[in-house]
Amino acid sequence: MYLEIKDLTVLYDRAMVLNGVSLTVGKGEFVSLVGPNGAGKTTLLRAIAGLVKWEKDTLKGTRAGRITLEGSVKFDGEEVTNLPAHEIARRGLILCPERGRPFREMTVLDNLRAGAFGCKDKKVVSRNLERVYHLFPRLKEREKQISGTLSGGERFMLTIGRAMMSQPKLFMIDEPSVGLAPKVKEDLFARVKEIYEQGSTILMTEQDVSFAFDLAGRNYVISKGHLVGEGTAKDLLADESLRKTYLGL
Amino acid sequence: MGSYLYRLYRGFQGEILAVPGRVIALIFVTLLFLLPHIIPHPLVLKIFSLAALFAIFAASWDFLSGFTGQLNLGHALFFGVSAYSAALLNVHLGVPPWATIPIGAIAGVIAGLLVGIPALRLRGFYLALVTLAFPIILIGVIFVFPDITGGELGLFGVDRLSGSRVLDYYIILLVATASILVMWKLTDGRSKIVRTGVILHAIREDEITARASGINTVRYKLMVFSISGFFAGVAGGLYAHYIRIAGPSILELFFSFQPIIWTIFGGIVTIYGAVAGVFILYPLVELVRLHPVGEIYRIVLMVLILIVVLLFMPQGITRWVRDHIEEICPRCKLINIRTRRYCRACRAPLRAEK
Amino acid sequence: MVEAILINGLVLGGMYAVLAVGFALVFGVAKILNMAHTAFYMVGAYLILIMSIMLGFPSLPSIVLAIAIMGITGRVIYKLFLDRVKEHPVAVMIISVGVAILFQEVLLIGFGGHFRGIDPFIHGFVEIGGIRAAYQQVIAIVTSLLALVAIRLLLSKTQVGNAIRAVAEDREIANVMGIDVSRICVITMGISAVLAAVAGAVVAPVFMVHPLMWLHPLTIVLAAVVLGGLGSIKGSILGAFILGFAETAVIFLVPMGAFLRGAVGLSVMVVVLLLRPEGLFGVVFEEERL
Amino acid sequence: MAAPFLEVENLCKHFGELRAVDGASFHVGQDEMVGLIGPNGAGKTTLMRLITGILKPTSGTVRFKGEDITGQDTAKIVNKGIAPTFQVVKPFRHLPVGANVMVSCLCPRAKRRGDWVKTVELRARDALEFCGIADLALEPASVVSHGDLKRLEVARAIATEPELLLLDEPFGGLSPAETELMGKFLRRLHRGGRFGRLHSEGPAMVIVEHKLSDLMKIVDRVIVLSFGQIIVEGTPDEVVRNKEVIEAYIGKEVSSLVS
Amino acid sequence: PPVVEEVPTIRIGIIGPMKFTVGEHTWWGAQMAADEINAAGGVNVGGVMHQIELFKADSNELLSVVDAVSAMERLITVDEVDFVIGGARTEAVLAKQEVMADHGVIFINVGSAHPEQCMRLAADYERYRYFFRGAAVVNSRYLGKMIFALVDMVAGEIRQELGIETPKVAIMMEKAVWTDPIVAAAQAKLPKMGMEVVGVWRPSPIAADVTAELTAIKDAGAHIIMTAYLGPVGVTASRQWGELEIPAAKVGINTDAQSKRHWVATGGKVEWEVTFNFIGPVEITPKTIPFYTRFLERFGDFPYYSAGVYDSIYLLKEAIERAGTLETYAVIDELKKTDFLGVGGRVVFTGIDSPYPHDLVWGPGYITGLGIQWRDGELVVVWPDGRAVLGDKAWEGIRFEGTVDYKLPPWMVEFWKGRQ
Ligand SMILES: Nc1ncnc2c1ncn2[C@@H]1O[C@H](COP(=O)(O)OP(=O)(O)OP(=O)(O)O)[C@@H](O)[C@H]1O
Ligand SMILES: Nc1ncnc2c1ncn2[C@@H]1O[C@H](COP(=O)(O)OP(=O)(O)OP(=O)(O)O)[C@@H](O)[C@H]1O
Ligand SMILES: [Mg+2]
Ligand SMILES: [Mg+2]
Repeated sequence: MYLEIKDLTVLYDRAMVLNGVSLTVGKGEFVSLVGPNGAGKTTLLRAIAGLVKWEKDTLKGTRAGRITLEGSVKFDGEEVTNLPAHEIARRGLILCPERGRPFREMTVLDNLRAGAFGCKDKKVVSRNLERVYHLFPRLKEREKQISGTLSGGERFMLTIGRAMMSQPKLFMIDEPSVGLAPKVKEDLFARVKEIYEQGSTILMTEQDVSFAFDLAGRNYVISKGHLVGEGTAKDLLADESLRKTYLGL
Repeated sequence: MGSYLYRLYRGFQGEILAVPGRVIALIFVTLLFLLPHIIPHPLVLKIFSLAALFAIFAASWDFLSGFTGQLNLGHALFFGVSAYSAALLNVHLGVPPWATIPIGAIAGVIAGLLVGIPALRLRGFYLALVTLAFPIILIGVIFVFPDITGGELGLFGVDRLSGSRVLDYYIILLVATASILVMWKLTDGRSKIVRTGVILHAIREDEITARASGINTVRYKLMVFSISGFFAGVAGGLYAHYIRIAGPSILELFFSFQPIIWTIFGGIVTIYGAVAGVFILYPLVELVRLHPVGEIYRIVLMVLILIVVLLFMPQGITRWVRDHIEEICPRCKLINIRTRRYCRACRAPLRAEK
Repeated sequence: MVEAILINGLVLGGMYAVLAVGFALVFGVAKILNMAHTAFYMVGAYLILIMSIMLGFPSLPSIVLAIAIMGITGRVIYKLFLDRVKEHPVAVMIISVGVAILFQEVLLIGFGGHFRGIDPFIHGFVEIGGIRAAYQQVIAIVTSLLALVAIRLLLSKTQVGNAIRAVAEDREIANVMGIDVSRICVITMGISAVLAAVAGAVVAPVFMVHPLMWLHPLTIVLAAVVLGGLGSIKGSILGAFILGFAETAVIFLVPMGAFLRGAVGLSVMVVVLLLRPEGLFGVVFEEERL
Repeated sequence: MAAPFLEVENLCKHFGELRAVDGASFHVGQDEMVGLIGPNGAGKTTLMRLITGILKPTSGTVRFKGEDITGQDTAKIVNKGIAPTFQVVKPFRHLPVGANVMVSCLCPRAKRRGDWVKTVELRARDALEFCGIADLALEPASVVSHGDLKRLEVARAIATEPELLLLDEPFGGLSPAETELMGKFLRRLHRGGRFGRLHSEGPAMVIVEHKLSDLMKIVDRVIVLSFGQIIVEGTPDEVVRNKEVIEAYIGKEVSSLVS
Repeated sequence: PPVVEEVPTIRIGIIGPMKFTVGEHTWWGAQMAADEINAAGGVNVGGVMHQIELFKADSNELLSVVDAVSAMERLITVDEVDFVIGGARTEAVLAKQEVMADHGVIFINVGSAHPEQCMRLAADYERYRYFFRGAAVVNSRYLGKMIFALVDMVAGEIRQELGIETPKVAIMMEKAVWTDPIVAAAQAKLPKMGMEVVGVWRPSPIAADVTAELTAIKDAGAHIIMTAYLGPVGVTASRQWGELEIPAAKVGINTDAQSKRHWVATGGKVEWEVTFNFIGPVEITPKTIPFYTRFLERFGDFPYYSAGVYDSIYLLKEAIERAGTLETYAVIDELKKTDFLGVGGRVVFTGIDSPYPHDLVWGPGYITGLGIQWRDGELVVVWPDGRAVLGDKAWEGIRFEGTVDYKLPPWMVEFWKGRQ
């Protein structure tokens, strides 16, 4: 398995956020992660990306730093559980965070260049830049704008574009469609599909279940920190209780 | 009557005795009040008088910068303005201390407003630098009018607070206790009586959101500046009458850093942390001085303690200790002593069980 | 008179600019409020003093060595003291104040609170229209401009520069981009400590060397950086020159009030900030204006 | 059409070259629920910010209940009865969720409208319950998930007892079930009445949203903004079928939007 | 075995900013005096020889006045000293006077020269009578007079050497209360002395750069820079003056220039500067040269504050011996009668009816102070030069053995010679 997560448990102080989650993503797979608000989707992605550990380290000595992180994350056959977040990112496990968090005081272009931090080859960088601009022409228009002044939707575009700049091997996208106009959203999913078809592996959380199920080959349903379902869209939709309780369909 | 007393006792037992932090505070305050009877040495009284006075000063910084996030790097201004006003009135006009200190505090309020009004448009480091500039500018002004201000000599020959050392100590201690209680109440976010606490927190967290919630942040910020100025002013007035000189040294950069150092060391955004910071660091350094070697290395020692403590307890010593002796109930958020297994109110388990 | 103000202001501003440029990187851009920055300048000056005067090394090697040592010191200080608490900005501030005081005390105990001096690169002065400026002061101006160009190139043209800004904005996200936050901060501190040591070599010979010499420049560099606007190197340099001109103007226009130069310089800063709350070149989001 | 309630006249906001809002004029009636849609960067958020005084307009006027409120201080406007939410959530991160809402309950307007001393906690709680996050009341906002923060935004806004609610993407990040629930709640709030101790006089609403299918179910009228200008105004049905709108904004799929 | 009754020591507290030059010198001077006295058997109090025991307290007063007050309190209440000697920053000394008065302990101030400290005695003698101005320290009122004498000497040289009849004077004194009257007096008096004042510059005592002031002074065509510095600005001023070769003779008070370190600190740029000093390598009294050389040998620096401390301890010893007791008021009474020939001159205190009680009598035949000039790394004494001072004949003939003639800076001579 490309990404293999075993018994991942995250406790913030004493609040159990993830409770023994195990999941796998195969190379070249498109997996989606769905579930109600507060289920722990974001936390799961953050834990994989090493951000939970980072949080724990940086907040050492304070109440907020009392975080328990157990379980193991294996990526491409290697244990990455205890690697620092930037190391994980360097191996190609890239997280595109939710709510669009650009580096506010930097221009759009500088944001994108920051995304290409690990990439030494100038040609590759400019090729990736082309790709991002192709996907979001709006960003090219706004190349010189300070990204803190972008509109909400533009910010999401930038965040996704920035993550794409770092040439993810395994791309974790947290709720890519929030705040995007329907047309752009459509476009985005087409692009994500393109990226996927070009050989990336994708793990995506998404509220818009129908979209997610359309795209993904396999889906996980998570609720209150537990995995409650797994399978293809068809399987999941067939399960009446799952559909009602967790998917709201 | 009897039942009332009983209820009072139950409240005391439930609200104070059950929470270790509060018990420690209670013991500490009691000890302070008994100090002249336990150790009647004049030097000790002097050290603790000054500590109590600086505690007001540090707490007033925490009130302004900790709670409202208005980072003030020139807090000495309020202290200095008040000390100078009190000294001026006392030296030139012979006004007695019981009047000069309140008037000095009012002067602190005015200084607070004078800084607060321009500060309304500024935030973060920009605000910090503007506040830092004010006391330095004031030193310049003081040197321009040496006839009134005494220039580098300061205003000397200020009256003594009272006739006796012990009385001085009690006056300062009482004023300090009262001031700190008031500040603590004003900032208590959970208080059901005074609601300013939660608003101050809100302004610190996000001023724009506070405005969008209909809070007139301008008014509150000015209020905070003036209250902080008031209490720093109280400390300044006491200082003038205790040291009996108000000189430019109390406006220097380092004097502004001191309350910040104490507060951060003790624990920011707590008020009591500022107090604890002063009462730990200040006497410690002074007592180390008694030894000739300690005298040389006292500041090195203080700084090392400061750094080490902050490295391991980045939020300050009291907050670290609090986190280690108290447990907040995950359900009802009530404070419990660490040794309990279930919350004293809602009986929820305090420890996670797998 | 006017040319005297211009030349002297330039000379003073140049020295302030050399002091400020390293701070502009570490505080202005990387947003690490390292109050020990001017203490680094002081230690740099002392290192040069120890090596060139006490140990009798020739001056150039001692300067180079001092700069190298400071580069390492800056990194070590960051690693030891600041890295752990980088999420708590006030703790960073106070710890760095602590570090500065520590330097001050160690120097006081070790060398006493005496005034000392280090030799300029070249003794003597140039005379322009009857106005004299020491060679060392001219060197300061040139150094500040060189440093300005170098840092701007670093920030705009290199990945590390981009990463420094990214880290300053959002450490968490920087991590996800594969940026090693600690390493970037260490590099930043290293560069800024080097620049502080350069200031020690360039500025200290004009001023003087003693264990409290860090306090006065601290206000200057803070004021210069904030005046120029956080995030902007050229703003900081401009801020330094503005302070220099303001102070010089005071001396020439009201010689009796020459002692007010610092106060006037800071007042100029206050006024500018009241008119432009984000400093001269700072970034502001209009919806967040207060 | 009822008496003029919110009137926006020729409002412009230019950021240098960029005309984010370019001469927008519209009005909202006292009993209306209006949807505001448009492509990304069309100027919707900017328009909302102009109304609430967070941004000062380049030109144009905003009138609320006949009074000119253009460019007034946000707090003042909120106290007149207009409550905004933010698209990018901005909670008081270190305060409990309950206290987040309590701050709104403490604003002069809310105080005037209630016996605040005794019930401020309870009323904050009602607002939370209304948005379905009462169980998080004691948790600090920094630990709350994104979707719940969106709901907190709405709770914070309604706690000021507004007459006009300006909601910027209230459904953003909500799961389908919760979106539906929230939509229903908004509808109910709009109709007015009693919810626990919370009394609603039925505020008018302007909702910015990209989740068209959910939006169209609840609004009476839709305004479409593109490049800072209002291009179409009409009922949901009309708008969704409008060619211009489809081209600029919706893309291909239409049928699924209208029930 | 016979019971040996232990003789208690005389406890003297030495207070000062010990990490700084002032405090260091205070301590050195005290050590030297105490060691000598103890080696000679001690102090004879009513027939019993007492040893002197020194207690060192770091007042840190340059940084914190509160620290100074605590240090004073500690000396008195913990170390239980009988006398306190020391003091540097005026603000701190004034605060320490209060502690002194509260406890009634004799306090001899050797570092700060401000007249206010003695004027307080005139206002409230009861309370502050424990205070004495230490030996060799000159009340800053008299300092002013001395500067005029020095300027007059320099002006004479300029007239003679350069042929400039009315030399132009730039007044450049740090902004402080103690210099304010000097500045005012200079503006009034210099024209009467045949000089022209071209401007007054008042840098801050802690200014780190005075290039602009020096430029302006040169611009104004000054021949003399009349200075008064206690603060660090003195170092910068010397250094930059020498570096820029400002063509005006620098004369006045520059306390830091009294130390040997100043030469190194300024890289020798202080050469040709003239400053007031308490003591120098001339025979003020027969004790001076031996003390000077012993001190230089032992501590590697020229004595300055230290001379005052040294003398103060000796005159305290004499007062105690005369009183025959350590009782405070008896010692005060004897101190008042002091007429002591120390290393810095003849020490006599002013009476209680003077506007400055317990201050030092200054003038010919008493403490005079010296004018010293830096030449080639050495301090030479150039004043008193045996001439009348501003018409005061009493000074005529006062010229200590070893005094040399004043010389103008060579670059200055060169600059003005070319213009004449
Ligand atoms: N730092 C934290 N401390 C304590 N609890 C936390 C913390 N971060 C998240 N949680 C809790 O963990 C739970 C899961 O949060 P998470 O953000 O992962 O949810 P999510 O599935 O992404 O929800 P959404 O769809 O709303 O974004 C929430 O209930 C939240 O309160
Ligand atoms: N302060 C500013 N400076 C410059 N441009 C700005 C500023 N604020 C907004 N803009 C620009 O104005 C345009 C309108 O922004 P606005 O946030 O109103 O869009 P929106 O309609 O809300 O879009 P979205 O649906 O993506 O949230 C955007 O293109 C944005 O980049
Ligand atoms: Mg999420
Ligand atoms: Mg928007």
